Amino acid sequence: MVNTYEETEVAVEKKFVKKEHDINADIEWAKINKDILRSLERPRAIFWVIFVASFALFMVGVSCEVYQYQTGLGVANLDNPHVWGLYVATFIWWIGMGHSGTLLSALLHIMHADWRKPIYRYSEAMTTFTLLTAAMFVLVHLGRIWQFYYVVAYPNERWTWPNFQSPLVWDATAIGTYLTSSLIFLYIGMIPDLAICRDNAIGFRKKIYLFLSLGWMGTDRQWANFRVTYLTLACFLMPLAVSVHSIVSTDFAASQQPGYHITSFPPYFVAGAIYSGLAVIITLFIVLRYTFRFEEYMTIPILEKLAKLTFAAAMVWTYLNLIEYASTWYGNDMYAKQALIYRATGNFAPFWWMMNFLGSVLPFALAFKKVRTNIPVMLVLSILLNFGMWLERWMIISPTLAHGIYPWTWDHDQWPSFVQWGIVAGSFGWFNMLFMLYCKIFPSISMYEVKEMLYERRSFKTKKVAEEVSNPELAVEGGLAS
Amino acid sequence: MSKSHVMALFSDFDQASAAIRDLKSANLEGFKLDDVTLKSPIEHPEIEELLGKRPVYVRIFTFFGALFVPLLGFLFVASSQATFLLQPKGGKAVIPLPPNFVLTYEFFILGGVYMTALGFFICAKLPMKRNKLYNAHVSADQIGILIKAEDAIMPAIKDLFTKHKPLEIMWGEN
Amino acid sequence: MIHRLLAAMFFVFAFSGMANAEPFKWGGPIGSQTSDGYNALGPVVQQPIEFPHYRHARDMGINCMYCHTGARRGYVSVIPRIDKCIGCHQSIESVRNKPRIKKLFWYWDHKEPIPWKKVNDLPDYVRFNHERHIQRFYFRQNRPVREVCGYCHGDVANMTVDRRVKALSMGWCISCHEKDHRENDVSMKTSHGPYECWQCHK
Amino acid sequence: MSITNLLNNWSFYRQKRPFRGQYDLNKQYSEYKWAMALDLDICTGCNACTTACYAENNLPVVGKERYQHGYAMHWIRIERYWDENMGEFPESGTSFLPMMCQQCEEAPCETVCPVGATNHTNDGLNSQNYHRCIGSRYCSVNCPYKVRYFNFWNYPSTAWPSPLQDQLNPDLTVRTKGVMEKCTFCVQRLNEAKSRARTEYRLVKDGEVVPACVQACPTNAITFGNIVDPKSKVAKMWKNQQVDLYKDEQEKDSSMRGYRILEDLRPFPSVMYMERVRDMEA
Amino acid sequence: MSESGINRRDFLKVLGLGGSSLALTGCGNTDIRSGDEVIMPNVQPEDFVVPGLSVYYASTCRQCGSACGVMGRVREGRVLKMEGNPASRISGGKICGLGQAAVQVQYNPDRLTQPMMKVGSSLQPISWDKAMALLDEKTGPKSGIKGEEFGFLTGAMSGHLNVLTQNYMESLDSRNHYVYEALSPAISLAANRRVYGVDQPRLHFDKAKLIVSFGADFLGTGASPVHFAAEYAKFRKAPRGTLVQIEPKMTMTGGNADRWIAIIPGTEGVFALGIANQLLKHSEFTGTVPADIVDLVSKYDADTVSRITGVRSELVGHVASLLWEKTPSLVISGASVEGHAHGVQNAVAVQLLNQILGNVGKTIDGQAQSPFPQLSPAAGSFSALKAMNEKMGADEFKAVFIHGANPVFTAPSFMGFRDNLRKVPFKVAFVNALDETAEECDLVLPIFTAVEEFGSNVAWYQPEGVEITIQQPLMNQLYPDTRSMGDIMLNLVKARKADEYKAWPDFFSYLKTAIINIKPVVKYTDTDEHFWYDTLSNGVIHVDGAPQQVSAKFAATDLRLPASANAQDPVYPFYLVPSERHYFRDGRHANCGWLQESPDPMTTIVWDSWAEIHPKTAASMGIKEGDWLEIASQNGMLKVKAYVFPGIHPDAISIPLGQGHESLGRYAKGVGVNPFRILNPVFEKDTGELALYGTRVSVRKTGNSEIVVKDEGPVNTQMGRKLVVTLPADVAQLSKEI
Repeated sequence: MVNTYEETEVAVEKKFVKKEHDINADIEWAKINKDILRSLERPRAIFWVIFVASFALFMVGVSCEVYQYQTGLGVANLDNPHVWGLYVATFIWWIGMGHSGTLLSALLHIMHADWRKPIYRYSEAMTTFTLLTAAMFVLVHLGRIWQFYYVVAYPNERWTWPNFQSPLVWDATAIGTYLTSSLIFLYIGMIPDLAICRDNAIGFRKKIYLFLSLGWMGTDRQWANFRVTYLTLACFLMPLAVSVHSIVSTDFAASQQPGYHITSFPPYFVAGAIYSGLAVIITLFIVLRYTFRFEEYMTIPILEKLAKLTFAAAMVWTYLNLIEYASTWYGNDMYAKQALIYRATGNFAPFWWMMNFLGSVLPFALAFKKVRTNIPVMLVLSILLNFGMWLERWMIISPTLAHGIYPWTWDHDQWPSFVQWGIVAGSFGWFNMLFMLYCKIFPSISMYEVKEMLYERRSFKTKKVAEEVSNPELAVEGGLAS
Repeated sequence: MSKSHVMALFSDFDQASAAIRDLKSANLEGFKLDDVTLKSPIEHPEIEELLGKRPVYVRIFTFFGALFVPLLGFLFVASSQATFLLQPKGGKAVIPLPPNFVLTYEFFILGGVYMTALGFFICAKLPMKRNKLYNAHVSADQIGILIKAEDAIMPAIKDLFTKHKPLEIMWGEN
Repeated sequence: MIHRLLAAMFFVFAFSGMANAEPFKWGGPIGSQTSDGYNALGPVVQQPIEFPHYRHARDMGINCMYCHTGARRGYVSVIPRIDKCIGCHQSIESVRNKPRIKKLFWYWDHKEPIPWKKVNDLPDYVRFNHERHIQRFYFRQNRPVREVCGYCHGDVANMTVDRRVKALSMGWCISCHEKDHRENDVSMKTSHGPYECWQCHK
Repeated sequence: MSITNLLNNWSFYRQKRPFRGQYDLNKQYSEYKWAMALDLDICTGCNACTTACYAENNLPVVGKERYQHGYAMHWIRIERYWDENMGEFPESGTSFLPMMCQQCEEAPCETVCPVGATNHTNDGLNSQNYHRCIGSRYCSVNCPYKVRYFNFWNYPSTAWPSPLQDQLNPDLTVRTKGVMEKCTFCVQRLNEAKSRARTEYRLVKDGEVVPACVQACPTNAITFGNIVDPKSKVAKMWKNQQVDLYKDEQEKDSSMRGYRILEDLRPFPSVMYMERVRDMEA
Repeated sequence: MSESGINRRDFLKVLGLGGSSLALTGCGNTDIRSGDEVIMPNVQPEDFVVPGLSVYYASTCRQCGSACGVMGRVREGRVLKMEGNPASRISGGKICGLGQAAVQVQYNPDRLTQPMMKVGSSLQPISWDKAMALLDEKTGPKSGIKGEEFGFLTGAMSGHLNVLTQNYMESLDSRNHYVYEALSPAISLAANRRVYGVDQPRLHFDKAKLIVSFGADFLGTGASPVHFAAEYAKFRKAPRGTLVQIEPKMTMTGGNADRWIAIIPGTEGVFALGIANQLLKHSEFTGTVPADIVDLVSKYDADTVSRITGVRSELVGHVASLLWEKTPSLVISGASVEGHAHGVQNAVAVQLLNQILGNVGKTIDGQAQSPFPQLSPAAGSFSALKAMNEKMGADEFKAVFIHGANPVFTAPSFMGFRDNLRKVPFKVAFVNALDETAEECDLVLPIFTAVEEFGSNVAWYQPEGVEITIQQPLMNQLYPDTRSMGDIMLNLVKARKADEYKAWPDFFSYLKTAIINIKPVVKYTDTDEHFWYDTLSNGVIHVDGAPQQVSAKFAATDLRLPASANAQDPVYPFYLVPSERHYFRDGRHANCGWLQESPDPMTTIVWDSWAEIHPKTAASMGIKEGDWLEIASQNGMLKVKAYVFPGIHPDAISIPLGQGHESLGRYAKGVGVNPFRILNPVFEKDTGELALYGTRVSVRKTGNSEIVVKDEGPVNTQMGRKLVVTLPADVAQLSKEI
C-alpha cells in the first residue's frame, strides 16, 4: 500500500503529535500577532468590572493604612508578645507566590519544556507584582514606616549602616535582588514582543513601544546574543528564586521562637512558595484565558500540565510539613512541642486543621483528569489551595507568637482588627490592579515564543513525516499500512 | 567603492536559507557572509550553519560580573560593618561570616544578572536605531535577508533573490 | 515624611557622609561671619539682644566659662543668669546708656527672663555632655578655650550674635569621636570618644 | 571604609563577643560590666520596683482597655506563679519573679534588628536606641523573656494629661508610636555616674549608682553593680553563688542559690537570680 | 538657702532650661533647627540651682501613716521622683509604690485648682477671698458658733499640724475633733493595751526564728510596710527564719510564707488557743501560765479546733511543734483577726502564745517614750465617725470641717452618713481633689499636696527611738489658687488667739520655731539656723527616748471566744473578706494611674475590683474566671467579676477595698466596686469599732462574663520551665552567702 504524504501526515500526527497536541501547530503566525495584540485593545467588560473592584479594594487598604499610620499599630490589634500578624503572614504568602513565575519560567526554559511558552510571560509579570505587593507589606508592618530608609545601605550624614547580621536585611537584599532580576528577565524576554507591538501600534502607544523595544529588529546577531543572555539569566534566576524564599524562611528559622526555629524551614518555605505560586498561575491562567479569549494558546493540556505540577508540589509540601511536625514531636524539645500542641488544640486550631486539609488533602483532587480538565472546578480549586497556603503562613506566625518560650506572656487571644483585614484585602486590589494594567499594556503571552513553539512543532512533524515516507518499514510498524 | 544595502523578504525560513545557500555558492566577488543579516520573527539558530558562528561576548560580562561584584559586595559589607563600630552585637563578631556569605551570594546573583543584561545591551548594540531597510512583517511572519555589498555585485544579488521568489525586495541607504 | 525623604536624598548627595568632618578653622574679621570664613550653616537668628560676643570674649578676653558656667560641670552649658550680666554692668557706667544695655536693664527691672533663641540646637533626644568635653580638652589637655569651645561653636569670639557654623550631625560627632585624642598635654597616650548609642541618645 | 582598616584589624573584627577578658579593670576593652543579683527569697512581690520604673523611665499608663490587650509597658513586671503540684491550697505560698530585660551578653534581640537599633554597649548593656528603631518588632519576637515592649499607640498624646507631663524625667525620651522599648538598667543614671567618675579620674564606686528599681526595693532584694570590680557587692555575690557570666551551664554546689533564667538558650543574661527558699518542714 | 527667712517655696521661682530639654514627642525631627527654640535663663535663682542638674531634697512621705523619710528629686523646679531617705530609720532609704505615687497626686490632672462653693446642687468656683470671708462668717469669732456646734473630722494626724488643730479646737472650746481612719488600728491598739499595757509594742523580726502571723499583712499594709519589709529581709537572712501565715485569704505576706494555712475568718483565736493547748502539754511551759487560762485552753483540743476553724487537725499540732522547736519566735495578729465582733479577744488569744513561749522581752518589747507627746499621732478610729454621725443625725452641728478623710466613700451604707452630712448647714472640705465627701460639702478649699507643704510627722510605729520626720516642700505650688493647710489652720487659730500666734506670719515660721525648740533635746550644739538647715537637709530628727516597759498580762476573761463563729447561715453562706490592697488601702489614692496599673501582687489584676473565690467553691457553683457575680449582704449588693484564686478559704469571698469611687477624677471614677458599701453593722464589742470582717454574703452567678484584666497569662504555673526555682531550706546554706 502506498501512503500519500497527506495520509502519512495524519498518521504521524496521530502517533507523535497527539501527545503534544497542547497547541495547534498550524496557527498562522500573523494570526498569533493579531490574537495576542487584541488583548491590548478592547477587552471583555469583565476586565473593567474587576479593575474597578480592585481599585476600590485598594482604596480600602489605603484608608486603613492611613488610619494606622496616624494612630499607631495598635489599631491593627497587634500586641505584646503577638507582635506580628497578618502583615508578615501575607507578606510571606505574596513573596511565595512570586516564586513560581520566574522559577518556573527559568527552570522550564533551561529544560527546554516548550509548553511554558504561552504561560511564562504573565507568570513572570505576576512575580514582579507579587513582589511589589509583598514589599508593600514590609513597609506597612513597620512601626515607623516613615523611617524605612534606615534599612537601606547608603552612606549618610548619620554614619550609620543597617545591621547586616539581621535576616531582615538579607531579606531586603534578596527581595531587592529578586525583584530587579525578575524585572530584567521579564523585560529582556519581552523585547522581541515589544518590537511586534511597536510594529503594530499607532499613536502615542507606538512611541512608548518604540522607546521600550530599543530598536529591536530581530537580526541574527541580536538573536544570537538574546539566546545566550536569556539562558544565562535563567541560570541565575533559578538559584536566586530558591535562595530568596530560603532567606525569607531564615527570618523565622534563625530566631529563637519555638515553632519558628526549625531546620527544615528553607525547603519547606520554597516548596510552599512553588505550590502557592502554581496555584495562582492556574487561577490567572483561567482568568486570562477567559478575559482575553486566549483559548487557542492557553489550552486545556497546558492547564493539565500545570495541575500535575501543582499536585507534585503539594505532595512535596505535605511531606515537608509532616516532617516538620514529626521532627518537632520526635525531637521532644519542650518549648517547640508545646507550641505544636497549641497549634493543634489552641485558639487557632480550626484554622490549623483547615490549613492541613486544604494544603494536603484537597490537592488529591488533582489526581483526576476530570478535575484537571474542568475549568470552573480548577478555578475554585486553585483559589482554595492558595487560601490553604495563606492559612499556612498565618499558622506559622500567629499561634507561635501567642505561645512562646515564656509562659507568663502567653496568648492574649488576638484577632486581627479590620485594619489588618482591610490592608490584606487592599493588597489584593493593588496586585490585581497592577497585573491587569500590565496585561492591558503588554502582551501577556509571548508571541515570538509561541511562534518558536509552533515552528519547532511543525519542523518536528515535517521531519517525522519525511522519516516515515523514506522508511516504509517504520511506517508499517507504526501501523500506517492498515 | 561605495556600498549599498538590499533586503529581500521571504515568506518562510526555507526559502530564505535556500537563497543564502545560493548566494554562498555564487562566489560573488567581495561578498562576505559577515555582510549578510537575517531578520526573523523568531530565533533561527540553524542559520549559523550557513552564515558561520556569530560571535557572542555576553558571557564575558557575566563572568566578570559574577566574579567581581560579589567580591566588591563582600568588601562593601565588611567594611561598612567595620566602620559601624558603634554597634557591636553580643555573641557575634563585628564581621560575622555566615550573614556576609548570604549577602555575598545575593551580590553574586545581582552581579551576574546585571552584567549579563549590560553585556546583552552592548553586544546586541541595543538600544539602536532601526534600519531603514526594515519591514514590520519581519516581526510577524516573514524573514528578511539584508545584504550589504558593493554596488558592483548588487545586480547579481538582486537577481539571485528574484530567483527565489521573494515577497519584496528593498534597497537603498541603510 | 516627604520632607524627610527629601532631606535624606539631599544628605546623600550634598554631604555624602564623610564630608561633614571639617577641621577647625579660625574665623575672619568681625562682621564677616555671615557667609565666608565660617562655613556658616545655620540661619541668622534674631536675638532679643544682639549680644556682642566679640566684645566680651575677644576684646575683654573673658573666658567662655565665666558666663557659661554649666559647661564644666553639667550637660548643659547654661545661658548666664541675668544677675550675672547685671553684676558687672551695673558698675560699668560708660556703656550704661547703650541701647542693648538699656534693654538688658529693662529685663532686669521687670524680673523677666530674656527669651534667647537657641542657636546650636540639637534634637531633644540628644544629650550632649559639655562637662566631659571641657574637662577632657580644656582642663586635662590644656588647649586654649577658644579652640575647645570653637571646635563645635566656631570662633564665637569674632562674632556678634552667635551663629551655627558646624553641621552638628551625627556623622560629624562620630568623625571626632573616632579620632585618637591625646589623653593630656604631657602623655602621648591617646584614646577616642565613646561609640555607644546610649552615650548621646537618651 | 578602607581595605587597610579591614586588613589591619581583621582579627579584632572577627573576635566573637563576649570574649573572656572583654571586661577587665585594666581597660583592655571596658572596665564596666553592669550586672544584677536578685534574691527571690526576700522579694515580696510588692511592686515598688515597677512603680519606681514608671516614675523614672516615663512609662505610660495605658489604661484598662489597653492593658487587657497586652499593651502594658511595664519594663519590669512581677510574675506570680503557683506551684505545679498544688493541693487544695497553695500551702507553701506563691512564687514571685520580677522580670526585666536580662541585658544578655549574647542577646538574641541584637542580631536580628535590621537597623541595629539595639546593640551592645561597651559596659555590657543591651542598648535600645529609640530614634534608630523603625519598629520591625523582630527583637521582640526573638526575645525569649518577652521583655521588650512595643509602642503600639501614640502614648505621648494620651498618657500624660496636663500637668502630668511635668513629672516626666527630662533625661529620657518619651517614646512615640512605633518604637520598641525595654529596661535599660536606668542608663541615664549610669551615664551620669560614669561621666562624674571620669571627670574625677576614677571608676564608678560600688553603690554609687543604682537603677530606680534597686533604689526602691524595700527588702534590698536587688543588688546592682559593676561585676568587673571584684570588690563590688554584686561581683562578690556572683562569685559566691558560683555563677559565671560566660558559662551557659553553671557548675555549682546544690546548696548555692544562684541561677540565670533560660540559660540553656545561651543568651548569657546579666541578671543572676537566687532561688526562692522554702522551709519544707514548716 | 543662702538667706534666712526666705520662704523655701521662693527658691523654686525658676524658669530653667528644663522646659526645652523635655522631649515629649520624642523621636522624629532629626534636623538641626537654629533659632526655633527659646531658652529662658534664670533671672536670679538660688545658688544651688544649676539647670540640667538634679537636686535631692529630704522630705516625708504622706501617702500613708508610716511617715517614711523620703528624698524628692527636683529639677528645674519640678519634683520628678520620690526616693527613700537613707537617714530615716523607718524607710531605711527605701520607698514603696504608694510613696512613689506622691508625684502623681501632685501632678494629677484632676486636682482641684481653685476654691469651690456649693451653689444649688453643684459646686462653682469662687475666689479665695470670698471663700475665706464665707468661712469667717460661718465659723469665725463673729459667727458666734459654739464649740459643741462645730465638728472637725480629720484623718490620722501627727506633728505640728496636729498641735495647731488641737489648739484651734481648744480656742473654740470644742471637743469635737474626730479622728477617723477607715482602716484604723484601733482594735489592735486596744488589744495591745490590754495585753502589754502599751499601744504598740516593738517587734524584733530579726531576732525571731519563727514568725507565726495570724492575718497580719505586714509586708503590704499595716503600720509600716516599708520598714517591716526591711525587717523581713533581715529575718530571711541566715539563720533563715520561718514564716507561718494563718489567714482566710492569702495576702502578699501569705504568699511569702513557708506555710500558709487557710482558716475560717474569726476563728483565729480558737486556733491560737488550740496551739496553746498543744504547747502546754510540754513540761517546760508548766507554771508559766495562770491556772485559769490553762483551764480555758484545755477545752481546745485539736479536733474541736479543727471543727471550728476548718483547718486540718494535724496542722494545730504542727504549728505548735514548730513554735516549740524554734525559739525565740514571734506571734503577731493582723486585721483579719481583729475585724470581728470578738476582735480584741481574738487578738488577745493570739498574743497569749507570745507569753507562753516567753517571747515578750525577746522579740517583743516596748517602743521609746516620746519626749514630745503632743506630736504623737492621733490614732483614727471608726467610733469617732460613729459619734460624729450620730451628732450630725441629731442636727447638733452648725458647721463641720473635713480634712484628710473621705467618709462618704468609706462609711458603710447602713450609717446613712451621706444623708446625715447633708443635714449640716455648713460643711467645709480641705482637699487636693474632689472626692465623694468634698462633693457633698458647701465649701471646698484646695490645699497643697504633701510635696508642696511644710510639716512634721511622727509615725505610729517607731523602730528605734523616736523619729520626727520633717516635711519640706519639694517644689513651688503648682497652682496659684491653692493654699497651705498649715497656713489655713494658723490663720483660723489666729482669728481666735491672735496674741499667742502673732510671732508667726505663716506656718513655715511657726514650724521653724517649733523645730528649733527641739534642739536642746537632741543635744545639737551649733546655732539655731544651722540646726534648722541640718534638719531640713537630713529630713529627720532622731530623739532617743526611754523604752516603755512591756509586760504581758492575761486574764481568762479576755479570752471569751465565741464557740460557733462558723455558724451556718443559709441565706448568706459566705464570709466576706474585704481585703486591703497594699497600694490602695482605703482608696484615697485611687486616682493615681500608676497605682491603678500596678498589678495586685496576688492576682495581678489591674484597674478593677474582683471577687476571689476558691476553685472548689467555684467549681461547685459553676463559676469561671470573669463571670459576673452578685455579692449581696443584708446591706446591699455588688456586681463584680469572679477571679478563681486558690489562696482563699472555700467559705470566704474576698473583694479588695479602695475601688468603686463615684468621684475623685478620671483614674478612679467608675473603676471597680466599693465593698465598704455592703458591710453589716457588726461592731467590735470592746471598742465599738466596725468589724470589717464580720459581714456574711451570698453569691449569685449572673450568667454574664467578661475578661478579667490582669497581667497573668492563661497559665499560672511555670509549665515545666525553670523560672523560679525553689530550694528547700535545709539544703540552702544561707550562712555561706554574702
